Amino acid sequence: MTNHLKDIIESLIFVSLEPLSLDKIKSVLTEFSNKEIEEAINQLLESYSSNQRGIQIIQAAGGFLFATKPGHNIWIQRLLHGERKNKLSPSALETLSIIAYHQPITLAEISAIRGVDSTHSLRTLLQKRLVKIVGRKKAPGRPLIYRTTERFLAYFGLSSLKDLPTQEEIEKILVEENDIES
Amino acid sequence: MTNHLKDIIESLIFVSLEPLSLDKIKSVLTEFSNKEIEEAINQLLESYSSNQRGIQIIQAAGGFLFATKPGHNIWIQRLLHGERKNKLSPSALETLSIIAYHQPITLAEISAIRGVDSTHSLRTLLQKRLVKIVGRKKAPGRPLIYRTTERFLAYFGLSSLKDLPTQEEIEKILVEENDIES
Amino acid sequence: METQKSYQVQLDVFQGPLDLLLFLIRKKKIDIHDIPIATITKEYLKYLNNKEKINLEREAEFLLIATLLIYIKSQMLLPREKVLEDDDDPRQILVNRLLDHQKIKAACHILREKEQNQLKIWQRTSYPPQVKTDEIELTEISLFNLTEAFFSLMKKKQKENIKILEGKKYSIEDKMKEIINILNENSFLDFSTYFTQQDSIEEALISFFSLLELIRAKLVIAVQESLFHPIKVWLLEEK
Repeated sequence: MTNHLKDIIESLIFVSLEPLSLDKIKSVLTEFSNKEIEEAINQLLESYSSNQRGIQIIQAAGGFLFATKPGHNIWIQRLLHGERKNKLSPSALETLSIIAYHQPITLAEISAIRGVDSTHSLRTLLQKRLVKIVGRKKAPGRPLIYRTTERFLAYFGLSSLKDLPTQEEIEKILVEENDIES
Repeated sequence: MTNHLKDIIESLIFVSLEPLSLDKIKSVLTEFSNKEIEEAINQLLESYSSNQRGIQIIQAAGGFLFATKPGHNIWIQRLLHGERKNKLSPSALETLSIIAYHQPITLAEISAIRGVDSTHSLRTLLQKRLVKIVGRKKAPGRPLIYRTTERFLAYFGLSSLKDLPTQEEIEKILVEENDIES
Repeated sequence: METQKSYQVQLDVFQGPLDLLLFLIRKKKIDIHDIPIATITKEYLKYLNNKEKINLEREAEFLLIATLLIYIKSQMLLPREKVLEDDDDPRQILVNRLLDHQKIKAACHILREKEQNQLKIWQRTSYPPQVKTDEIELTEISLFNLTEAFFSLMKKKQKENIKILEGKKYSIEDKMKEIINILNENSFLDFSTYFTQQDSIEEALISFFSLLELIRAKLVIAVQESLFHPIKVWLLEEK
C-alpha cells in the first residue's frame, strides 16, 4: 500500500508545474495519514537518488518538483532550438539580493543602498516575477514596497529565505577575496 | 555509455512540449548512432514497464511522451482542480484590473473594454469574493454594477483603493521599456 | 577578479560609485576600516577625470560620492579640540556603506553560482500533452501584474482606435440587422475579429450591445469552446 502511495505522489509531483509542497500533497491525499505520506515521499526520493535516471526530483521554494539533470543541458538546448536561459544582469542581481536581504523595501531605499537609481533593474525583476509589489509604506509619499516571490526561491533553487547565503558564507567569500589580493 | 544515453533521452522526452518522435531524437543526438539510440529507447521503455512507477512513457501521436497512470486520476484531478481554484487566470486578472480602476462598472462596460464577453471571468471573481455587486445602474436595462471588495485589498496588500499604483507609477515602468525596444 | 583589470576601465563596468570606490580601495590594498581619505579622494577624482565626458544623468551618483569624499577630507583637515568619537567620524558613514556593499557583492557571488547551477537544469513550462487543462495558470500575481494588464490593454485600445468617424451615428437596431446579415451569409461570426473591424470605440460598443440584445432575444448564440478561444456567434435555428 505504501508502495502504491509512493507512485501516487510521484504522479502528483509530475503533473505539477510549480514546486508541490508537503502540505498540498497531504491536502490532496486525505485518505492517507501524514506519517504514511512522509514515509512514501522518503521512499520516492530515495528511489530517485539511488537509481541512475535522466530526471530528478528537486526541492525548491518549499516543495518538490521534477527537473532534468545539469549534465544534459547541451542536448536539451539543441532540442529546444538553442533556447537558452539567460542569467540576470549584474545590476539586476545586485538589486535582487538587496531586496532579498532588506525586504520589505522601497525603490528609494534600494537606490540609496546601491548608490544608483535602480528603476531599470527593478522593472526587470518585476517582469521576471522575481519580486512583487506588496503594498505601500506608511511614510511620506506612501511609496510602493517590494518583496521577493516564490519564483525567486525556485530560480536560485532555495527552499526558503532562510537558505539565502548566510553571514558565515559571506565572510568566507570576503576572506577568500582578500587572500587573492594580498 | 548506452546507459547514459538512456538518461539523456529520458530528459529530452521530459522537456519536450509535444510527443517526441524517434526522428527528432536522432536529429538532436548526432553523436550517437541510430542503433545506439534505438537500443537506449528500448532500455528506457523496459525500465519503465518493469518497475512499478507513478509515471510511464507512452507512444502516441507519433512520438514518446510521459503520462501518469490512469489509476491515479482521482488524486490528480483533485490536485489540479484545487490549483485552479487558488489562482486567477489571465482573463480574470485583466477583468479584475478593469474593475479596480474603473469602479463602479457594469458587465457590459467591462466586456466592451476587453473586447470579449467577460461573464465567465466576472463570475470567477465573484466566487473568489474579489468583487461584489453594489447595486444597479440608473440606465436602460438597469444593469448590475460591481466594485472590488475588502478581500481584494487584502489579496494585494493594499490598505485602501488610493494605494493602487497610479498610471504615472506604472507608466514610469512600462514606458521606459518601450524606449528600449524602439 | 576586477582587480586584475587595467586602470583604464570604463565607469560602465561598475554597478555604481560604491563599486568604483571599492575597486580603488582594493587596488591600493587598503583596509576598509582605515581609508586614507586624501589618497583615495585623489584616486577617485583622477578616475573621473579620465572620462572625457561625464554623462550627468548616468554619473551623477559618481559625482555625489566624490563630493562626499571631498567633504570628509575637508572635515579631517579642520583642527579639532578633541578626538572624534566613532559616531561623529564622517568616514564612518562611508565605511558602513562600503561594508554593506561588500557584503551584498559577496552574496551576489554566491547567488550567481546557484543561478548557474539552476540554469543548467530544466523544468517543464507546460503540462505534458496528456493532461488537459483549459486554463493557463499564473503562478504568482502581484499588483504589478494587475496594473500592467490594465494599462497594456488601455494602450492597445488607444492605438487601435485612431480612426474616429465624426457625425456617423450607429443604432443598435442597424447593428443587429448587420450581424444577422453576416450570419445569414456566413455560418458563423468571429466576434473578436468583428469587433476589431469597428471604426471607433462607440461603434464597437454598439456592436457589443447589439450582440447582447440578439443573445437575449435568443436569435443568436455565442459559443466559446474553452477559455481564450475566440468567441463565435451562430444563428439559432428555429425548431
